[in-house]
Amino acid sequence: MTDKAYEIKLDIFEGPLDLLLYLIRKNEVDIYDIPIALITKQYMEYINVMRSLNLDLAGEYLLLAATLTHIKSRMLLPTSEEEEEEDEDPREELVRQLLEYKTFKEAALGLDRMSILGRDVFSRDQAFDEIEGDDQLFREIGIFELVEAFRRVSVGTGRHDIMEIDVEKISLSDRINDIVDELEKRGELTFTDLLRETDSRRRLIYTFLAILELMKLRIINAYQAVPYGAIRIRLAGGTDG
Amino acid sequence: MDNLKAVIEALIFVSDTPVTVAVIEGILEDVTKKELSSTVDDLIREYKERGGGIFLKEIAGGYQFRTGETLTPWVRKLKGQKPMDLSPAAMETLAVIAYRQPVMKSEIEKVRGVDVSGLLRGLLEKNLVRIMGRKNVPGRPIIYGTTRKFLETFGLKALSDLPTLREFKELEG
Amino acid sequence: MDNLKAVIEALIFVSDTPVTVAVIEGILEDVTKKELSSTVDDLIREYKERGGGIFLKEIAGGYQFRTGETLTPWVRKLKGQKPMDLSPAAMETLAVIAYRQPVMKSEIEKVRGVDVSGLLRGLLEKNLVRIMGRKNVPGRPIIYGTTRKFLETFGLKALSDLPTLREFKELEG
Repeated sequence: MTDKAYEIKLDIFEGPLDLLLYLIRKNEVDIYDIPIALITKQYMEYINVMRSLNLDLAGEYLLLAATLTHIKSRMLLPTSEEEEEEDEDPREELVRQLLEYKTFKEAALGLDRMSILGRDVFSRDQAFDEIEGDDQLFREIGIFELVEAFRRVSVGTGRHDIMEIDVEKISLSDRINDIVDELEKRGELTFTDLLRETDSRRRLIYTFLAILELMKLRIINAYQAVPYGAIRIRLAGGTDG
Repeated sequence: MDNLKAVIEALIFVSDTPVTVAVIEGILEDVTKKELSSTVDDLIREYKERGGGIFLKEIAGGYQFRTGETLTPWVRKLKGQKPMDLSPAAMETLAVIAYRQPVMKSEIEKVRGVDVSGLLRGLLEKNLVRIMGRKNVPGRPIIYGTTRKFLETFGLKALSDLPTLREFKELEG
Repeated sequence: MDNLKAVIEALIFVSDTPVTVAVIEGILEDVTKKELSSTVDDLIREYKERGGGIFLKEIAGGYQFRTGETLTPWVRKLKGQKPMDLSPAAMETLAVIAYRQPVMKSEIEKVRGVDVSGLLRGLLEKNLVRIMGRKNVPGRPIIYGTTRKFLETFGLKALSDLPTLREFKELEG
Protein backbone atom coordinates (compact mmCIF):
# COMPACT_ATOMS: atom_id res chain seq x y z
CA MET A 1 0.00 0.00 0.00
CA THR A 2 1.37 3.39 -0.92
CA ASP A 3 1.43 6.48 1.25
CA LYS A 4 -1.14 7.97 -1.04
CA ALA A 5 -3.66 5.33 -0.10
CA TYR A 6 -3.14 5.94 3.61
CA GLU A 7 -3.54 9.64 3.12
CA ILE A 8 -6.97 9.26 1.60
CA LYS A 9 -8.19 7.17 4.48
CA LEU A 10 -6.79 9.15 7.40
CA ASP A 11 -9.48 11.69 8.04
CA ILE A 12 -12.32 9.23 7.84
CA PHE A 13 -11.50 7.45 11.08
CA GLU A 14 -13.44 8.49 14.16
CA GLY A 15 -10.70 7.21 16.45
CA PRO A 16 -8.33 4.30 17.05
CA LEU A 17 -11.14 1.75 17.43
CA ASP A 18 -12.57 2.84 14.11
CA LEU A 19 -9.19 2.40 12.45
CA LEU A 20 -8.89 -1.05 13.98
CA LEU A 21 -12.35 -2.04 12.76
CA TYR A 22 -11.41 -0.83 9.31
CA LEU A 23 -8.27 -2.98 9.29
CA ILE A 24 -10.25 -6.03 10.40
CA ARG A 25 -12.78 -5.48 7.66
CA LYS A 26 -10.13 -4.79 5.04
CA ASN A 27 -8.25 -7.99 5.84
CA GLU A 28 -11.50 -9.92 6.00
CA VAL A 29 -10.56 -11.53 9.29
CA ASP A 30 -12.79 -12.75 12.07
CA ILE A 31 -13.33 -10.14 14.76
CA TYR A 32 -13.55 -12.96 17.33
CA ASP A 33 -10.17 -14.29 16.26
CA ILE A 34 -8.04 -11.32 15.29
CA PRO A 35 -4.60 -12.13 13.88
CA ILE A 36 -2.89 -9.74 16.27
CA ALA A 37 0.55 -9.75 14.66
CA LEU A 38 -0.80 -8.80 11.24
CA ILE A 39 -3.26 -6.19 12.51
CA THR A 40 -0.71 -4.63 14.86
CA LYS A 41 1.77 -4.33 12.03
CA GLN A 42 -0.75 -2.57 9.78
CA TYR A 43 -1.97 -0.38 12.62
CA MET A 44 1.61 0.76 13.30
CA GLU A 45 2.06 1.53 9.62
CA TYR A 46 -0.90 3.87 9.74
CA ILE A 47 0.39 5.52 12.90
CA ASN A 48 3.80 6.05 11.31
CA VAL A 49 2.29 7.58 8.21
CA MET A 50 0.20 9.92 10.33
CA ARG A 51 3.33 10.93 12.19
CA SER A 52 5.37 11.44 9.05
CA LEU A 53 2.62 13.69 7.75
CA ASN A 54 2.90 15.64 10.99
CA LEU A 55 -0.75 15.05 11.66
CA ASP A 56 -1.93 15.93 15.10
CA LEU A 57 -2.03 12.42 16.45
CA ALA A 58 -4.36 12.06 19.38
CA GLY A 59 -2.91 10.27 22.39
CA GLU A 60 -5.63 7.65 22.10
CA TYR A 61 -4.07 6.28 18.91
CA LEU A 62 -0.78 5.73 20.71
CA LEU A 63 -2.55 4.18 23.67
CA LEU A 64 -4.16 1.58 21.46
CA ALA A 65 -0.80 0.97 19.73
CA ALA A 66 0.66 0.16 23.14
CA THR A 67 -2.27 -2.12 23.95
CA LEU A 68 -1.86 -3.99 20.66
CA THR A 69 1.86 -4.45 21.22
CA HIS A 70 1.20 -5.71 24.71
CA ILE A 71 -1.38 -8.23 23.50
CA LYS A 72 0.99 -9.38 20.79
CA SER A 73 3.74 -10.08 23.29
CA ARG A 74 1.35 -11.94 25.58
CA MET A 75 0.20 -14.11 22.69
CA LEU A 76 3.81 -15.10 22.05
CA LEU A 77 4.38 -16.25 25.63
CA PRO A 78 4.19 -20.00 25.98
CA THR A 79 1.60 -21.13 28.50
CA SER A 80 1.87 -24.29 30.50
CA GLU A 81 -0.90 -26.81 29.99
CA GLU A 82 -2.67 -26.47 33.29
CA GLU A 83 -2.63 -22.69 33.05
CA GLU A 84 -4.11 -22.72 29.61
CA GLU A 85 -7.69 -23.39 30.61
CA GLU A 86 -7.80 -20.64 33.17
CA ASP A 87 -5.94 -18.12 31.14
CA GLU A 88 -8.22 -15.86 29.23
CA ASP A 89 -7.41 -14.90 25.69
CA PRO A 90 -5.30 -11.71 25.88
CA ARG A 91 -7.44 -10.32 23.05
CA GLU A 92 -10.71 -10.72 24.93
CA GLU A 93 -10.98 -7.25 26.43
CA LEU A 94 -10.07 -5.59 23.14
CA VAL A 95 -12.59 -7.65 21.20
CA ARG A 96 -15.30 -6.77 23.69
CA GLN A 97 -14.46 -3.10 23.27
CA LEU A 98 -14.48 -3.39 19.48
CA LEU A 99 -17.84 -5.13 19.45
CA GLU A 100 -19.35 -2.48 21.67
CA TYR A 101 -17.96 0.29 19.53
CA LYS A 102 -19.24 -1.46 16.40
CA THR A 103 -22.71 -1.67 17.94
CA PHE A 104 -22.83 2.08 18.49
CA LYS A 105 -21.24 2.92 15.17
CA GLU A 106 -24.10 1.05 13.53
CA ALA A 107 -26.60 2.70 15.85
CA ALA A 108 -25.22 6.05 14.71
CA LEU A 109 -25.74 5.07 11.09
CA GLY A 110 -29.26 4.02 12.07
CA LEU A 111 -29.92 7.46 13.52
CA ASP A 112 -28.51 9.07 10.42
CA ARG A 113 -30.90 7.09 8.23
CA MET A 114 -33.93 8.40 10.12
CA SER A 115 -36.04 11.27 8.83
CA ILE A 116 -34.28 14.16 10.46
CA LEU A 117 -36.28 17.33 10.99
CA GLY A 118 -34.83 20.15 8.95
CA ARG A 119 -32.92 17.76 6.73
CA ASP A 120 -35.45 15.24 5.42
CA VAL A 121 -38.78 16.39 6.74
CA PHE A 122 -39.95 19.82 7.73
CA SER A 123 -42.41 21.39 10.08
CA ARG A 124 -44.02 24.77 9.68
CA ASP A 125 -41.84 27.84 10.13
CA GLN A 126 -43.06 30.30 12.71
CA ALA A 127 -41.92 33.77 11.89
CA PHE A 128 -43.80 35.76 14.48
CA ASP A 129 -46.16 35.43 17.35
CA GLU A 130 -48.87 37.97 17.59
CA ILE A 131 -50.06 36.88 21.03
CA GLU A 132 -47.92 37.36 24.11
CA GLY A 133 -47.11 34.36 26.20
CA ASP A 134 -47.95 33.68 29.80
CA ASP A 135 -45.30 34.90 32.21
CA GLN A 136 -45.79 32.03 34.60
CA LEU A 137 -45.04 29.33 32.08
CA PHE A 138 -41.58 28.32 31.13
CA ARG A 139 -40.32 25.87 28.67
CA GLU A 140 -38.00 23.43 30.34
CA ILE A 141 -34.65 25.17 30.23
CA GLY A 142 -31.49 23.17 30.07
CA ILE A 143 -28.99 23.35 32.89
CA PHE A 144 -26.38 23.89 30.20
CA GLU A 145 -27.81 27.33 29.46
CA LEU A 146 -27.68 28.25 33.14
CA VAL A 147 -24.07 27.16 33.60
CA GLU A 148 -23.11 28.82 30.36
CA ALA A 149 -24.65 32.07 31.66
CA PHE A 150 -22.76 31.76 34.93
CA ARG A 151 -19.53 31.08 33.09
CA ARG A 152 -20.13 34.17 30.96
CA VAL A 153 -20.41 36.51 33.94
CA SER A 154 -17.59 34.82 35.79
CA VAL A 155 -15.21 35.14 32.87
CA GLY A 156 -16.24 38.80 32.58
CA THR A 157 -15.11 39.60 36.08
CA GLY A 158 -12.02 37.42 35.98
CA ARG A 159 -12.38 36.93 39.71
CA HIS A 160 -11.30 33.59 41.02
CA ASP A 161 -13.46 33.58 44.12
CA ILE A 162 -16.52 33.68 41.88
CA MET A 163 -15.35 30.85 39.70
CA GLU A 164 -14.59 28.63 42.62
CA ILE A 165 -17.82 26.99 43.53
CA ASP A 166 -17.69 23.38 44.46
CA VAL A 167 -20.20 20.65 45.03
CA GLU A 168 -19.94 21.19 48.80
CA LYS A 169 -20.97 24.81 48.53
CA ILE A 170 -23.96 23.95 46.34
CA SER A 171 -24.97 21.11 48.66
CA LEU A 172 -24.94 23.55 51.55
CA SER A 173 -27.27 25.84 49.58
CA ASP A 174 -29.61 22.89 49.17
CA ARG A 175 -29.82 22.40 52.91
CA ILE A 176 -30.27 26.15 53.50
CA ASN A 177 -33.16 26.17 51.04
CA ASP A 178 -34.77 23.13 52.67
CA ILE A 179 -34.62 24.73 56.11
CA VAL A 180 -36.07 28.04 54.92
CA ASP A 181 -38.83 26.05 53.14
CA GLU A 182 -39.67 24.25 56.37
CA LEU A 183 -39.67 27.46 58.41
CA GLU A 184 -41.93 29.20 55.91
CA LYS A 185 -44.35 26.29 56.17
CA ARG A 186 -44.27 25.74 59.94
CA GLY A 187 -43.14 29.05 61.39
CA GLU A 188 -40.96 27.55 64.07
CA LEU A 189 -38.80 24.50 64.34
CA THR A 190 -36.67 22.92 66.99
CA PHE A 191 -33.16 21.89 66.30
CA THR A 192 -34.12 18.27 66.53
CA ASP A 193 -36.95 18.71 64.00
CA LEU A 194 -34.28 19.33 61.41
CA LEU A 195 -32.32 16.22 62.24
CA ARG A 196 -33.62 12.81 61.37
CA GLU A 197 -32.30 9.55 62.61
CA THR A 198 -31.94 8.30 59.09
CA ASP A 199 -29.70 11.21 58.13
CA SER A 200 -26.25 10.38 56.90
CA ARG A 201 -23.24 11.89 58.64
CA ARG A 202 -22.74 14.11 55.62
CA ARG A 203 -26.31 15.40 55.82
CA LEU A 204 -25.96 16.10 59.54
CA ILE A 205 -22.89 18.18 58.90
CA TYR A 206 -24.61 20.12 56.14
CA THR A 207 -27.59 20.75 58.41
CA PHE A 208 -25.37 22.24 61.13
CA LEU A 209 -23.41 24.29 58.63
CA ALA A 210 -26.66 25.55 57.07
CA ILE A 211 -28.03 26.62 60.47
CA LEU A 212 -24.77 28.42 61.27
CA GLU A 213 -24.82 30.19 57.92
CA LEU A 214 -28.47 31.21 58.33
CA MET A 215 -27.71 32.56 61.82
CA LYS A 216 -24.66 34.40 60.58
CA LEU A 217 -26.77 36.03 57.87
CA ARG A 218 -29.44 36.60 60.52
CA ILE A 219 -32.05 35.00 58.34
CA ILE A 220 -33.02 32.91 61.36
CA ASN A 221 -33.01 33.52 65.09
CA ALA A 222 -32.48 30.82 67.68
CA TYR A 223 -34.28 30.82 71.03
CA GLN A 224 -34.08 28.74 74.13
CA ALA A 225 -36.99 29.10 76.55
CA VAL A 226 -35.27 27.43 79.48
CA PRO A 227 -31.65 26.54 80.07
CA TYR A 228 -30.91 23.21 78.44
CA GLY A 229 -34.35 23.36 76.80
CA ALA A 230 -35.01 22.70 73.14
CA ILE A 231 -33.44 25.21 70.82
CA ARG A 232 -36.13 26.77 68.65
CA ILE A 233 -35.44 28.55 65.39
CA ARG A 234 -37.58 31.08 63.55
CA LEU A 235 -37.21 33.23 60.47
CA ALA A 236 -35.89 36.61 61.59
CA GLY A 237 -38.02 39.67 60.98
CA GLY A 238 -40.27 38.11 58.33
CA THR A 239 -39.59 37.91 54.67
CA ASP A 240 -41.86 40.65 53.40
CA GLY A 241 -41.62 44.42 53.28
CA MET B 1 -45.48 15.17 -12.60
CA ASP B 2 -47.53 12.81 -10.54
CA ASN B 3 -47.27 14.33 -7.12
CA LEU B 4 -47.42 17.98 -8.16
CA LYS B 5 -50.23 18.70 -5.74
CA ALA B 6 -48.33 17.14 -2.84
CA VAL B 7 -45.17 19.12 -3.60
CA ILE B 8 -47.06 22.41 -3.82
CA GLU B 9 -48.88 21.67 -0.59
CA ALA B 10 -45.62 20.89 1.22
CA LEU B 11 -43.96 24.05 -0.10
CA ILE B 12 -46.81 26.30 1.02
CA PHE B 13 -46.97 24.51 4.35
CA VAL B 14 -43.34 24.96 5.38
CA SER B 15 -43.07 28.60 4.44
CA ASP B 16 -43.62 31.30 7.05
CA THR B 17 -44.75 33.81 4.41
CA PRO B 18 -47.26 33.46 1.56
CA VAL B 19 -45.72 31.52 -1.35
CA THR B 20 -46.14 32.97 -4.82
CA VAL B 21 -46.63 31.00 -8.01
CA ALA B 22 -43.33 32.45 -9.22
CA VAL B 23 -41.48 30.90 -6.29
CA ILE B 24 -43.05 27.50 -6.90
CA GLU B 25 -42.25 27.82 -10.60
CA GLY B 26 -38.60 28.42 -9.75
CA ILE B 27 -38.48 25.20 -7.77
CA LEU B 28 -40.46 22.97 -10.16
CA GLU B 29 -38.80 23.95 -13.40
CA ASP B 30 -40.71 21.97 -15.99
CA VAL B 31 -44.20 22.89 -14.90
CA THR B 32 -46.17 25.65 -16.59
CA LYS B 33 -47.61 28.56 -14.70
CA LYS B 34 -51.06 27.52 -15.85
CA GLU B 35 -50.66 24.02 -14.49
CA LEU B 36 -49.46 25.43 -11.19
CA SER B 37 -52.34 27.85 -10.84
CA SER B 38 -54.96 25.23 -11.53
CA THR B 39 -53.35 22.80 -9.05
CA VAL B 40 -53.31 25.47 -6.35
CA ASP B 41 -56.96 26.19 -7.12
CA ASP B 42 -57.73 22.49 -6.71
CA LEU B 43 -56.03 22.51 -3.32
CA ILE B 44 -57.93 25.60 -2.17
CA ARG B 45 -61.22 23.96 -3.18
CA GLU B 46 -60.31 20.66 -1.48
CA TYR B 47 -59.57 22.30 1.86
CA LYS B 48 -62.72 24.42 1.60
CA GLU B 49 -64.96 21.42 0.87
CA ARG B 50 -63.38 19.45 3.64
CA GLY B 51 -64.22 22.16 6.16
CA GLY B 52 -61.49 21.22 8.63
CA GLY B 53 -59.31 23.32 10.88
CA ILE B 54 -57.04 24.75 8.21
CA PHE B 55 -57.68 26.42 4.87
CA LEU B 56 -55.51 27.42 1.96
CA LYS B 57 -55.92 31.13 1.26
CA GLU B 58 -54.67 33.56 -1.32
CA ILE B 59 -52.83 36.24 0.61
CA ALA B 60 -50.72 39.17 -0.60
CA GLY B 61 -50.24 37.70 -4.06
CA GLY B 62 -49.25 34.31 -2.69
CA TYR B 63 -50.73 31.31 -0.93
CA GLN B 64 -50.71 30.42 2.74
CA PHE B 65 -52.40 27.98 5.10
CA ARG B 66 -54.51 29.67 7.76
CA THR B 67 -56.62 28.32 10.59
CA GLY B 68 -60.40 28.63 10.17
CA GLU B 69 -61.81 31.96 11.37
CA THR B 70 -64.29 30.33 13.73
CA LEU B 71 -61.46 28.62 15.58
CA THR B 72 -59.69 31.79 16.69
CA PRO B 73 -60.72 31.60 20.40
CA TRP B 74 -59.06 28.20 20.84
CA VAL B 75 -55.98 29.16 18.86
CA ARG B 76 -55.64 32.27 21.01
CA LYS B 77 -55.91 30.19 24.13
CA LEU B 78 -53.11 27.90 22.92
CA LYS B 79 -50.88 30.81 21.97
CA GLY B 80 -51.46 32.40 25.38
CA GLN B 81 -49.97 29.30 26.94
CA LYS B 82 -46.77 29.59 25.04
CA PRO B 83 -43.93 29.36 27.52
CA MET B 84 -41.66 32.36 27.93
CA ASP B 85 -37.94 32.46 27.51
CA LEU B 86 -35.59 34.21 29.88
CA SER B 87 -33.46 36.98 28.43
CA PRO B 88 -29.69 36.44 28.58
CA ALA B 89 -29.44 39.14 31.27
CA ALA B 90 -32.14 37.46 33.36
CA MET B 91 -30.45 34.10 32.87
CA GLU B 92 -27.11 35.50 34.05
CA THR B 93 -28.68 37.06 37.13
CA LEU B 94 -30.48 33.83 37.88
CA ALA B 95 -27.24 31.89 37.44
CA VAL B 96 -25.39 34.11 39.91
CA ILE B 97 -28.19 33.65 42.46
CA ALA B 98 -28.32 29.89 41.89
CA TYR B 99 -24.60 29.41 42.42
CA ARG B 100 -23.92 32.05 45.06
CA GLN B 101 -27.02 31.78 47.23
CA PRO B 102 -27.86 32.95 49.82
CA VAL B 103 -26.79 36.18 48.19
CA MET B 104 -27.40 39.92 48.58
CA LYS B 105 -28.32 42.18 45.69
CA SER B 106 -25.07 44.11 46.08
CA GLU B 107 -23.11 40.87 45.58
CA ILE B 108 -25.03 40.05 42.41
CA GLU B 109 -24.36 43.54 41.11
CA LYS B 110 -20.69 43.23 41.89
CA VAL B 111 -20.52 40.13 39.72
CA ARG B 112 -22.70 41.37 36.88
CA GLY B 113 -21.36 44.91 37.00
CA VAL B 114 -24.78 46.52 36.47
CA ASP B 115 -27.90 47.33 38.45
CA VAL B 116 -30.11 44.26 38.66
CA SER B 117 -33.23 45.69 40.38
CA GLY B 118 -35.53 45.22 37.39
CA LEU B 119 -34.22 41.76 36.60
CA LEU B 120 -34.58 40.70 40.23
CA ARG B 121 -38.17 41.91 40.32
CA GLY B 122 -38.88 39.91 37.17
CA LEU B 123 -37.35 36.74 38.61
CA LEU B 124 -39.30 37.21 41.86
CA GLU B 125 -42.55 37.66 39.89
CA LYS B 126 -41.81 34.55 37.88
CA ASN B 127 -41.29 32.74 41.16
CA LEU B 128 -37.84 31.49 40.20
CA VAL B 129 -36.18 33.50 42.96
CA ARG B 130 -37.32 34.31 46.49
CA ILE B 131 -36.42 36.54 49.37
CA MET B 132 -34.89 34.40 52.08
CA GLY B 133 -34.70 37.14 54.65
CA ARG B 134 -33.10 40.43 55.52
CA LYS B 135 -29.70 40.66 57.01
CA ASN B 136 -29.79 42.35 60.41
CA VAL B 137 -27.18 44.97 59.63
CA PRO B 138 -27.62 48.65 58.77
CA GLY B 139 -29.70 48.98 55.65
CA ARG B 140 -31.17 45.52 56.28
CA PRO B 141 -30.18 44.20 52.85
CA ILE B 142 -32.39 41.50 51.34
CA ILE B 143 -30.95 38.03 50.86
CA TYR B 144 -32.04 36.05 47.81
CA GLY B 145 -32.19 32.38 46.97
CA THR B 146 -33.86 30.12 44.41
CA THR B 147 -37.25 28.44 44.67
CA ARG B 148 -38.64 24.95 44.19
CA LYS B 149 -40.03 26.17 40.88
CA PHE B 150 -36.48 27.00 39.85
CA LEU B 151 -35.52 23.36 40.36
CA GLU B 152 -38.58 22.19 38.42
CA THR B 153 -37.94 24.57 35.55
CA PHE B 154 -34.41 23.28 35.12
CA GLY B 155 -35.35 19.67 35.76
CA LEU B 156 -33.07 19.45 38.81
CA LYS B 157 -33.61 17.18 41.78
CA ALA B 158 -31.48 19.41 44.00
CA LEU B 159 -29.07 22.31 43.63
CA SER B 160 -26.20 19.91 44.13
CA ASP B 161 -27.07 18.47 40.71
CA LEU B 162 -25.77 21.71 39.21
CA PRO B 163 -22.40 21.22 37.58
CA THR B 164 -19.52 23.25 38.98
CA LEU B 165 -17.61 25.55 36.67
CA ARG B 166 -14.58 23.31 36.90
CA GLU B 167 -16.60 20.35 35.65
CA PHE B 168 -18.13 22.51 32.96
CA LYS B 169 -14.73 23.64 31.76
CA GLU B 170 -13.77 20.04 31.13
CA LEU B 171 -16.24 20.05 28.26
CA GLU B 172 -14.03 22.45 26.40
CA GLY B 173 -11.57 19.61 25.97
CA MET C 1 -68.73 19.58 20.18
CA ASP C 2 -69.37 19.46 16.47
CA ASN C 3 -66.11 20.73 15.11
CA LEU C 4 -63.79 18.95 17.51
CA LYS C 5 -61.67 17.59 14.70
CA ALA C 6 -61.31 21.03 13.15
CA VAL C 7 -60.27 22.62 16.44
CA ILE C 8 -57.66 19.95 17.13
CA GLU C 9 -56.31 20.27 13.61
CA ALA C 10 -55.99 24.05 13.96
CA LEU C 11 -54.28 23.78 17.33
CA ILE C 12 -51.70 21.32 16.09
CA PHE C 13 -51.18 23.41 12.98
CA VAL C 14 -50.41 26.69 14.75
CA SER C 15 -48.03 25.27 17.33
CA ASP C 16 -44.31 25.31 16.63
CA THR C 17 -43.70 22.24 18.81
CA PRO C 18 -45.58 18.94 19.01
CA VAL C 19 -48.90 19.40 20.81
CA THR C 20 -49.74 16.91 23.54
CA VAL C 21 -53.20 15.58 24.32
CA ALA C 22 -52.84 17.21 27.76
CA VAL C 23 -52.43 20.65 26.18
CA ILE C 24 -55.49 20.16 23.96
CA GLU C 25 -57.42 18.90 26.98
CA GLY C 26 -56.56 22.08 28.88
CA ILE C 27 -57.97 24.19 26.05
CA LEU C 28 -61.12 22.16 25.33
CA GLU C 29 -62.29 21.63 28.84
CA ASP C 30 -65.35 19.43 28.40
CA VAL C 31 -63.83 16.79 26.17
CA THR C 32 -62.52 13.50 27.48
CA LYS C 33 -58.99 12.33 26.88
CA LYS C 34 -60.35 9.27 25.11
CA GLU C 35 -62.42 11.34 22.73
CA LEU C 36 -59.39 13.51 21.97
CA SER C 37 -57.11 10.57 21.30
CA SER C 38 -59.54 8.89 18.95
CA THR C 39 -60.13 12.15 17.06
CA VAL C 40 -56.39 12.69 16.64
CA ASP C 41 -56.09 9.11 15.41
CA ASP C 42 -58.83 9.83 12.85
CA LEU C 43 -56.90 12.86 11.64
CA ILE C 44 -53.66 10.91 11.36
CA ARG C 45 -55.43 8.25 9.29
CA GLU C 46 -57.13 10.85 7.08
CA TYR C 47 -53.87 12.55 6.16
CA LYS C 48 -52.21 9.21 5.55
CA GLU C 49 -54.97 7.96 3.24
CA ARG C 50 -55.04 11.23 1.39
CA GLY C 51 -51.32 10.92 0.61
CA GLY C 52 -50.74 14.64 0.12
CA GLY C 53 -47.80 16.85 0.95
CA ILE C 54 -48.25 16.92 4.72
CA PHE C 55 -48.81 14.25 7.32
CA LEU C 56 -49.81 14.29 10.95
CA LYS C 57 -47.22 12.46 13.04
CA GLU C 58 -46.88 11.44 16.64
CA ILE C 59 -43.66 13.03 17.90
CA ALA C 60 -42.11 13.36 21.37
CA GLY C 61 -45.35 12.51 23.12
CA GLY C 62 -47.37 14.99 21.03
CA TYR C 63 -48.60 15.59 17.50
CA GLN C 64 -47.13 17.67 14.71
CA PHE C 65 -47.65 18.21 10.99
CA ARG C 66 -44.64 17.32 8.89
CA THR C 67 -43.90 17.23 5.17
CA GLY C 68 -43.87 13.88 3.39
CA GLU C 69 -40.52 12.14 3.21
CA THR C 70 -40.55 11.86 -0.57
CA LEU C 71 -40.76 15.63 -0.99
CA THR C 72 -37.43 16.46 0.63
CA PRO C 73 -35.59 17.72 -2.48
CA TRP C 74 -38.20 20.35 -3.30
CA VAL C 75 -38.70 21.60 0.22
CA ARG C 76 -34.96 21.80 0.72
CA LYS C 77 -34.75 23.87 -2.43
CA LEU C 78 -37.32 26.30 -1.06
CA LYS C 79 -35.60 26.53 2.30
CA GLY C 80 -32.22 27.01 0.67
CA GLN C 81 -30.60 26.57 4.04
CA LYS C 82 -28.00 24.13 5.17
CA PRO C 83 -29.70 21.44 7.22
CA MET C 84 -28.50 20.68 10.72
CA ASP C 85 -25.51 18.55 10.02
CA LEU C 86 -24.06 16.20 12.58
CA SER C 87 -20.63 14.79 11.85
CA PRO C 88 -20.23 11.00 12.10
CA ALA C 89 -18.30 11.55 15.35
CA ALA C 90 -21.13 13.66 16.79
CA MET C 91 -23.68 11.09 15.64
CA GLU C 92 -21.74 8.27 17.33
CA THR C 93 -21.54 10.26 20.55
CA LEU C 94 -25.25 11.01 20.35
CA ALA C 95 -26.01 7.33 19.74
CA VAL C 96 -24.11 6.28 22.86
CA ILE C 97 -25.97 8.90 24.93
CA ALA C 98 -29.35 8.01 23.44
CA TYR C 99 -29.04 4.29 24.12
CA ARG C 100 -27.08 4.36 27.35
CA GLN C 101 -28.66 7.29 29.16
CA PRO C 102 -28.22 8.40 31.85
CA VAL C 103 -24.56 8.13 30.97
CA MET C 104 -21.31 9.63 32.26
CA LYS C 105 -18.79 11.29 29.98
CA SER C 106 -16.20 8.68 30.92
CA GLU C 107 -18.55 5.89 29.77
CA ILE C 108 -19.03 7.54 26.39
CA GLU C 109 -15.27 7.90 26.04
CA LYS C 110 -14.74 4.28 26.93
CA VAL C 111 -17.07 3.18 24.15
CA ARG C 112 -15.71 5.54 21.52
CA GLY C 113 -12.07 5.29 22.55
CA VAL C 114 -11.56 9.04 22.21
CA ASP C 115 -12.09 12.23 24.18
CA VAL C 116 -15.61 13.55 23.58
CA SER C 117 -15.47 16.93 25.39
CA GLY C 118 -15.87 19.11 22.32
CA LEU C 119 -18.53 16.87 20.79
CA LEU C 120 -20.49 16.77 24.03
CA ARG C 121 -20.40 20.52 24.27
CA GLY C 122 -21.62 20.82 20.68
CA LEU C 123 -24.53 18.48 21.37
CA LEU C 124 -25.42 20.45 24.52
CA GLU C 125 -25.34 23.69 22.52
CA LYS C 126 -27.58 22.18 19.85
CA ASN C 127 -29.92 21.19 22.68
CA LEU C 128 -29.97 17.55 21.59
CA VAL C 129 -28.34 16.49 24.85
CA ARG C 130 -28.87 17.71 28.39
CA ILE C 131 -27.30 17.44 31.81
CA MET C 132 -29.58 15.13 33.79
CA GLY C 133 -27.94 15.50 37.19
CA ARG C 134 -25.29 13.54 39.00
CA LYS C 135 -24.70 9.88 39.52
CA ASN C 136 -24.70 8.71 43.11
CA VAL C 137 -21.23 7.25 43.10
CA PRO C 138 -18.04 8.66 44.61
CA GLY C 139 -17.13 11.93 42.91
CA ARG C 140 -20.80 12.39 41.92
CA PRO C 141 -20.02 12.65 38.17
CA ILE C 142 -22.42 14.51 35.86
CA ILE C 143 -24.76 12.32 33.83
CA TYR C 144 -26.13 13.10 30.40
CA GLY C 145 -29.25 12.20 28.48
CA THR C 146 -31.18 13.28 25.40
CA THR C 147 -33.70 16.11 25.21
CA ARG C 148 -37.21 16.56 23.87
CA LYS C 149 -35.60 18.26 20.90
CA PHE C 150 -33.70 15.06 20.20
CA LEU C 151 -37.02 13.24 19.88
CA GLU C 152 -38.40 16.03 17.68
CA THR C 153 -35.32 16.08 15.47
CA PHE C 154 -35.35 12.35 14.86
CA GLY C 155 -39.14 12.13 14.66
CA LEU C 156 -39.49 9.76 17.60
CA LYS C 157 -42.63 9.29 19.70
CA ALA C 158 -40.54 8.44 22.76
CA LEU C 159 -37.15 6.98 23.57
CA SER C 160 -38.69 3.52 23.43
CA ASP C 161 -39.32 4.26 19.76
CA LEU C 162 -35.57 4.13 19.02
CA PRO C 163 -34.63 1.23 16.78
CA THR C 164 -33.36 -1.71 18.80
CA LEU C 165 -29.66 -1.80 19.27
CA ARG C 166 -28.20 -4.65 17.29
CA GLU C 167 -25.96 -6.09 19.95
CA PHE C 168 -23.18 -8.35 18.81
CA LYS C 169 -22.69 -11.85 20.01
CA GLU C 170 -21.04 -11.74 23.40
CA LEU C 171 -17.76 -13.52 23.81
CA GLU C 172 -17.83 -16.91 25.33
CA GLY C 173 -16.03 -17.15 28.55
